[in-house]
Amino acid sequence: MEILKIAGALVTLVGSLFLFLGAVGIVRMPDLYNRMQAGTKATTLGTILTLLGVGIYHPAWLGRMLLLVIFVAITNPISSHALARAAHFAGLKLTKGSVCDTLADDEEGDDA
Amino acid sequence: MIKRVLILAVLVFFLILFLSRVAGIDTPAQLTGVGAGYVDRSVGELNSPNVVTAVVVTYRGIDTLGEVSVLFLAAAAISLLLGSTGKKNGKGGAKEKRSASEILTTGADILVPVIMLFGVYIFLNGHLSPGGGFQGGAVVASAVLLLFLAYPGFRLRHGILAALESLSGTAYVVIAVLGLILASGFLDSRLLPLGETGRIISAGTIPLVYTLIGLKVGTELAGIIDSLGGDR
Amino acid sequence: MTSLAMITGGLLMAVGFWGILTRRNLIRMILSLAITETGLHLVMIAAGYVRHGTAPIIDEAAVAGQTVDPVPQALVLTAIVIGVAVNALLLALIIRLYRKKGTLDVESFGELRW
Amino acid sequence: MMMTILFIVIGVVLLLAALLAVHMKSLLGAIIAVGVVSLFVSILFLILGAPDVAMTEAAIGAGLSTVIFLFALSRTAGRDSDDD
Amino acid sequence: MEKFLARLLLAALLVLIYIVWTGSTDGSDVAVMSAAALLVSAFFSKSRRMPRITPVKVAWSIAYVFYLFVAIIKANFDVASRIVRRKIPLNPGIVSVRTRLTSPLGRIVLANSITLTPGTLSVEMKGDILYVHWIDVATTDREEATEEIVAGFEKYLEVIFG
Repeated sequence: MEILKIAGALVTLVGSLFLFLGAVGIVRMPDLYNRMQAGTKATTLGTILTLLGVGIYHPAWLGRMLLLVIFVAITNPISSHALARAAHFAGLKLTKGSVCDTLADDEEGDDA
Repeated sequence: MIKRVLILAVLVFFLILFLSRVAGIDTPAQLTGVGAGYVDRSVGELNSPNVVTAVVVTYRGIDTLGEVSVLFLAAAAISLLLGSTGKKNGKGGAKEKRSASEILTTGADILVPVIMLFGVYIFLNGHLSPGGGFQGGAVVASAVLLLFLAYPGFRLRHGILAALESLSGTAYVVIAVLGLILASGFLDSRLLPLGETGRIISAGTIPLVYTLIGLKVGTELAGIIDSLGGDR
Repeated sequence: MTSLAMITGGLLMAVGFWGILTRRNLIRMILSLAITETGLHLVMIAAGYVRHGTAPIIDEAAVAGQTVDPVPQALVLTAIVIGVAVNALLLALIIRLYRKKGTLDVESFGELRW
Repeated sequence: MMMTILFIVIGVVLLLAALLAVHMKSLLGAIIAVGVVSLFVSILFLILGAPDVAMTEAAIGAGLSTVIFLFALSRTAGRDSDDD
Repeated sequence: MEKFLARLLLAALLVLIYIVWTGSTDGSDVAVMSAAALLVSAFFSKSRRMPRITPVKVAWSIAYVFYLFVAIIKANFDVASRIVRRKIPLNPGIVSVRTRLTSPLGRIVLANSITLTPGTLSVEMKGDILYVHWIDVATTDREEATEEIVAGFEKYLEVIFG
């Protein structure tokens, strides 16, 4: 019983560590797209681990937490995709050192 | 500038007045008065573990009826204010909206039924766990909002919306009046058998009334989103 | 805890009133009104708090007489919903005004001044 | 004791977000700040033993209300935030 | 008929989610929620054709979940190793890749997986071309990028949603 509680707390701690890393990444990255990269991955894993930790801590809630994990895994990438897409259409340029922007090139080709 | 200093002085005066009344308050160690009465009677009388639900739906049910009507009036006024000038700027909308991406559309198709069912779950379990008609209605309205975002051309069918809205309102009042006739008072929930604690079908009419409130709040909030969000 | 929550709520209300009275953009005035409402809700909930109180849901875990007061909660529950409807109504009025005048500055709506 | 510290921390964040909402230059940022205020207040409600109210505040205050403000902002083209 | 069956399947799925969520199998509760699920699926279902479920697909799905989870963890350590440097190593750009998947469900799973794996973020999907923001562009050629980003997932998804 006691070991389950410690394990759950540890998993939750690791999850919050990843969430913190995501926050640092959002501050340090140069443009929106790179920020979304750091933000999405870190928050997804961080939230999943936090929920799993709660599920291990309270074994009765494990089913609920697994459902929430699935929900987060579906919605989080969709929302970051929608944000990145909207930013691109709003005309947000990539950061200076970027190599290529195939989407913008193709868009111009469509308009011409 | 002088205006701001004056405003600041007045605000600080009222804040000090408020804080001097409040700062010394001791947290009571025990619940007393009306609240304690409701907490004591809620399970025995109405079989509703969630006391807040019992207060909202039964003990103070007539207030809730009034609040729901205020909500209806606000929704109607908004659609009156924004809906009428529709046809005039047909050309203004020439800047056509970009259709949502396939990923968002498919995602919405998957998620909308789940979110809807979650809203229904919240308002059906209002008497057992935290939740109820208002929260469930908000969740249902947010599912409609997701449909709006995924399908920019999406329009609510106002006929169905109005029918559902008025039907649930009428049913609410009918149940309230039936309580007056068949049980001991207006909106008395002991119209139906109280049932076994912890099941959805228990606590008399509470789940029924909260479902009606949930439908009403959901349709009204969806209507507000529709009239504010659609660019007509 | 009660006084702490009440102080927080009171300060929130003060910030909201400051916004309503000094800002000139209409949407920002409504935002300040929303902050004021939130502070008021916090004060009302704090008024019903009991030391070490549990949520007013009666099950095995709840001790008799140790639950918090359900009445302010019921009032705030409906007040939040009404608040958002009223905010939406105000915003609808603002949209109409904007269509008429093309601005959100409260100073330019001088017809109603007395 | 833990709860009191948590309460004070959240309260400070709340007041900062509220001040930001009133004094920020960009209206969009102010709307987000009001959403943050709603979200943190819902945590305070949970600490004060009001899960029903916390749910309502999180769903309506932080969710729908923010969206309604954003709709109004987009319909008034909102760029001329002529605050001083 | 097929539409009707799809709706029924959706309702059954919703009831299953409800039972897992509450952990209650009491008859009256499940009956009430089944009625609600039927109503919801009657009004809000797009009635897409559900993929047929076979044991092979289930096995591949489980393998895919593990594959994806490993990829997510790798992605997080990738991000972590980038942001702790003094100067973040970046070579970003948007490249296009091609997918062979046709079922909408498979395509959304693919897009989400790409977003969750190291250094890539799906920005736009047009037909079978997928535009991906890549944090460390190795190649701008469409075919090579496809090989690099998509192929690993497509191997599984073609079986699961094929």
